[in-house]
Amino acid sequence: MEPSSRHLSPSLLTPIVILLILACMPLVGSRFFIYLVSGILVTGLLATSLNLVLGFGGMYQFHHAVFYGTGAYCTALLLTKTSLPAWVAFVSAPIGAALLGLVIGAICVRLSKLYFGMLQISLGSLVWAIVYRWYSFTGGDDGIHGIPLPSWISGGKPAYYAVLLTVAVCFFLLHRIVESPFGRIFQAIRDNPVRCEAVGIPVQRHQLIGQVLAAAFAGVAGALFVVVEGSVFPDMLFWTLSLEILIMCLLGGWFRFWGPMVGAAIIVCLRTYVGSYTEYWTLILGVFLMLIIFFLPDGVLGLAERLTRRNATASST
Amino acid sequence: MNRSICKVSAILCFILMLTTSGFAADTIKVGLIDCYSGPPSTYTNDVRDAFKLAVDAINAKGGVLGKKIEFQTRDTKFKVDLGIAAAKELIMKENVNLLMGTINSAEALAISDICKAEKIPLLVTFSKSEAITGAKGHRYVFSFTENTAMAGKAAAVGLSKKPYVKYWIAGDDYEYGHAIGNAVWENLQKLNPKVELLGQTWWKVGEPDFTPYISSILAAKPDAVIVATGGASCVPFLKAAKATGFNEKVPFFMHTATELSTLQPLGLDAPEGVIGTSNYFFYYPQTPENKQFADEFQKAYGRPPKVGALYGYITAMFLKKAYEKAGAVDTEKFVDALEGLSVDSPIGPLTMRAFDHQLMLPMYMGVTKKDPGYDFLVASDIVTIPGEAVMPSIEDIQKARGK
Amino acid sequence: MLHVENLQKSFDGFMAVCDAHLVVSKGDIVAVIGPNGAGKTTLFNLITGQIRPDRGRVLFKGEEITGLAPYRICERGICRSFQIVNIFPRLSVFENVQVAVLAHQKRALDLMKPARNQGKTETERILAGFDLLDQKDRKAGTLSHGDQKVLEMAIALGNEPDLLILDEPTAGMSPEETAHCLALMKRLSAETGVTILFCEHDMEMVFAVSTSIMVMQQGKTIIQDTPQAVRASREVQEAYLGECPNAA
Amino acid sequence: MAEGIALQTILQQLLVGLSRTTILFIVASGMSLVLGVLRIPNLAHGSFYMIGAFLAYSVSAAIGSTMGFWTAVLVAPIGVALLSFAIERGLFRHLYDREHLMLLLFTFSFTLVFSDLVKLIWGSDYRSMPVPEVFQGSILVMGLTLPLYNAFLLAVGPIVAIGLWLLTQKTKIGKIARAAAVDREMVDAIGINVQMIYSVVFVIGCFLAGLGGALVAPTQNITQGMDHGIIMETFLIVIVGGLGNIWGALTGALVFGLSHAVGIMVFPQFAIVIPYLAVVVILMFRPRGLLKSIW
Repeated sequence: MEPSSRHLSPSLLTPIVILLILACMPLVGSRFFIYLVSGILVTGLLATSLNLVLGFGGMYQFHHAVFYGTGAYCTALLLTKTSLPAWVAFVSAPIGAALLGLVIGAICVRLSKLYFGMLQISLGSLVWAIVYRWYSFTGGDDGIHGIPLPSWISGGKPAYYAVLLTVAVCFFLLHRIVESPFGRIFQAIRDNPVRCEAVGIPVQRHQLIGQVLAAAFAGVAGALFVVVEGSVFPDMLFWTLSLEILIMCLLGGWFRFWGPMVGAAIIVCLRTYVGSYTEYWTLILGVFLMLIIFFLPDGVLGLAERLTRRNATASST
Repeated sequence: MNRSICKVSAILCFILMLTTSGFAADTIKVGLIDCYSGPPSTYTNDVRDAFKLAVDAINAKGGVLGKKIEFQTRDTKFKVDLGIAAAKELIMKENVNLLMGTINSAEALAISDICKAEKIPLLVTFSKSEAITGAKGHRYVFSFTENTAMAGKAAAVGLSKKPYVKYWIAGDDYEYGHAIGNAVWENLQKLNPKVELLGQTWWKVGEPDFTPYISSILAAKPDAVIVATGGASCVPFLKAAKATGFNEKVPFFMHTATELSTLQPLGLDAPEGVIGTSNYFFYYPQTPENKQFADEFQKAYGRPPKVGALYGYITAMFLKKAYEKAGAVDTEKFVDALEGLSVDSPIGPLTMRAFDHQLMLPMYMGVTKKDPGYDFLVASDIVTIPGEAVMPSIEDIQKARGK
Repeated sequence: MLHVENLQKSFDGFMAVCDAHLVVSKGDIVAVIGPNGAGKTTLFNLITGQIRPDRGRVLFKGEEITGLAPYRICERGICRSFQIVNIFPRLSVFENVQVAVLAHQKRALDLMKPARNQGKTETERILAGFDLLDQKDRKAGTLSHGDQKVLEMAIALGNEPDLLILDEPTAGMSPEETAHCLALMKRLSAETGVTILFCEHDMEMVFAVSTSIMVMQQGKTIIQDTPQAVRASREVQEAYLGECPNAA
Repeated sequence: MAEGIALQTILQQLLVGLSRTTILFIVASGMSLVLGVLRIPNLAHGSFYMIGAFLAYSVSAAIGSTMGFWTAVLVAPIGVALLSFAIERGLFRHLYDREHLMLLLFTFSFTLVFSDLVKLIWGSDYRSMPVPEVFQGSILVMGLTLPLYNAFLLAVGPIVAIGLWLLTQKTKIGKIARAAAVDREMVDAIGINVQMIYSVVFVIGCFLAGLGGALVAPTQNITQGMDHGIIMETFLIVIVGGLGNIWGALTGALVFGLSHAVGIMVFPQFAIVIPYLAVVVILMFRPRGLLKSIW
């Protein structure tokens, strides 16, 4: 396979094959395995939505989890507090998250790099503080659990298929966006915002649209979390979760579309596997992150690509 | 293209390898989920250690029905989401026979929901919200600790004798805080209609600094304060009370204030004259069983047993006797056997009420006082309120469950 | 086409541009020359909106564009290349020019259609014009300095501008690259009729290609006239060329 | 309930709020210094604060109360400074030319590692450090009762502020550090060992975090969760005050501490929301913070 110079985006065939493997997995996997893989898919979607603005947009998205939490809480509150049909609650998640993305984005997008990230953390923390302390409405520190899910998606397998379908659609859309003119110009802004402005692109408006899109997809991930877990917690809005997702993008390789998905799979598996043997999971995650930063700057996929390129050139010379 | 497939299948089989169980085969598998980091661990460590003490003794004598009892612990860091994740993992991956644990009431309720769906018994050892066996009670949840309703009734009995009229309620803004606050207030109003509520303050769980809250309560000049704090804030609140002289200015009641696990970390720095209710003192009642249990625990862990130790120990006793009565390691038979079962414990015989699966524990009400014999404060002029007197009535529970 | 009237800009008291005048008519090739620090780049930044002027006006095709955002000015048809190479290093050469083409065709907000073949024909036409077509898929960051300067001009052309502003296009280029660039500018002006405004240090090139020359010193416009008149004028010699040995 | 509170109690609340501001200021000025000069948002700053508190606890428990307190307030920050020096020399040094994001994530990895290390070393159960006798009880200030220890804190705050101001404005290292903040390559080019400047600034910043931790130890319980909470507050204070600006950190701490104290009194349930609200409102109008940041 001739190593194409552009970053490796697999043809349409590979994702379809992977989709088939995942689709027939529940027939053979144990219940816990299904629950785990649906958790990975949700986290993967969240990490890839972050990567839209982080890896491809070059924006320091320090508090992406606030959109994830907002989407989850929109769905949870509508399902528990109102008698609206379930699909309204699920659709409200991306819309609510996108609205929040618009508001926070409009304020933050005037700034660049470090300032953008720090301002976003403070705005996000305000949302966290409100949800965390509004005991009567959001259940405060206890969160909301035992959320009544409609029968067709409650339970291990149906939830898994609902998640798989939605995540597949979202990945398809995200891939199209990244490969679309919007995505191409988004990457140009990442490389050189001044030049983009000079070439006739309203950079701030473009970045704002990027923020709204990423927030909407994070909102979908939030709704899927409610489908899988049946409960929501204020910790979903806390900044430490945002940085954990950032780690997933870094681990997978943030200049590749499938990087965050790989990163999410590895981190979720590690957390579950290590978590059952020792209480000191955060210590291991910390050391693991240090090793990645030192020895694996462009992530697992970057490494994989370097290896394949090295043995590809080796075999072709 | 083939490289992407081998990447994904590598990850999938890595996950598959993950689902192997951590338990040895053919044992009674117990999953203990609790918070072992931060302030609550002063209580939960005792539950785990006493449970281990009892389980080792049982296994030494051949286990139950020929099977050894084995348990794994999970640390939830007082967070509900980690609690739920641990419960799901233990049930689905380790397929435990029963779950035990958790001090955080909200966690207990969340895990109770899961156990109801998965038909796995949950033995609650420390969270005290009355909803656990009351409004949200179901066939598979059993509580081995008193709950807020019982504490409320006991406190109301004690406080109604006091001359205070204007009260203030302050506490942790989470499930337990609100449950204990309401329980004490409702029962107090029934016993003494003259009482009047000036206002309430709710701070976030694990609030580091209480001084500003205390000064704002003092400003309202109440006769007495009902402090509804849970495991995370009992000790820090008493510390702030001593620093600001809160206990000299205004008498206050706090459930579990007189307990060793709350007073020991503060040593002689704890405030005196605080009214508190508790389930267990290793120095009261002076019965031989209590002394033997206290010495055994002291010998094993080098520290006197606290209230958590009582809960851990009696849970193991009930577990053993219920399985023996059931005759097989079968969940349905185990649940039926446990209902109405009674076991003799370091503080006398205790029975599990069949209707709502709530253990009928006696309550000791006392006031904190310095004692030359110990380097921590102890409870003095203790009044024992028998278990039956504090249990919520069956009608209350049926009303709460909306039958 | 472009009128600049007594533009002024100072940074913390330092008068970078204090009284600049410039007139560029359609189809011209106008050069702005002057010693280092005369304010040439600042003047260009003021015209294309990177910096806002303190005083003065900029009119393009009769419409005032002073202080507009750079992307609005570019939409009106003024495009520029930068003195220090300012391209998209991580994108390929094709993608670099394609970004400008997409922006010009207002396709920036199209979310769905794959961008691979969007604006392919225009981009390849421009690349062919600058004979960069063979390096189409190479990452822009890996090009040589000369090629990057050429790519810089190609990107500016992506917007099919009416007025092309080049900030020292041949800086850091070898002699034959400079000659190549000279020929390119001539061909562009002849074929597409695009008006070019550029600043340069290479006197030989300036007098060879430009139809009008504006001389600046300490932020002031000294003279704007045809090359012959500028070469002959007294003030320019003292201010800029020093004692010119073969004063005509 | 709000209108019943006399002016006297409002002043009382503000006074209590002020003493908390001192702690916030000391920790925030350390973060602002590191952020201003090295341009790294040091997320591990909270962990150094927590380690400072735990070290102070161990020292005061070992030596006894009055003397113990003073040695603790001295030894704990120095211990933290040594730890930060080792980390900076050993690991941070190789990363300075990397992207901001890598450095930020690297400091986050320390937050993760330290939170568990502290649990390993000091165990998970409860720690409390007694207030030294000399500061027990409270004094009357203009008719308001102010715990003596809070008064001590109110005195420490300005001392640290002036000390820092002298360090950055008057000493040679301070001047070079401010120059390095604006243009690192230029300072490098004229032959100054920027690496040394960076490690000095980093160590001072962490010293302040450790000092903040040691001073707060007697007032509240010392647990693992301290680092996550304080990080958010210091981040906000530094942004509001202006990056790298010492007086900015002071104004930010005042804004945060006072709005928190008022919040408790007026709207106790949403007490922690009000400081965030105040910060966000300020940032909307002055995204770069109230005072000028040094870069």
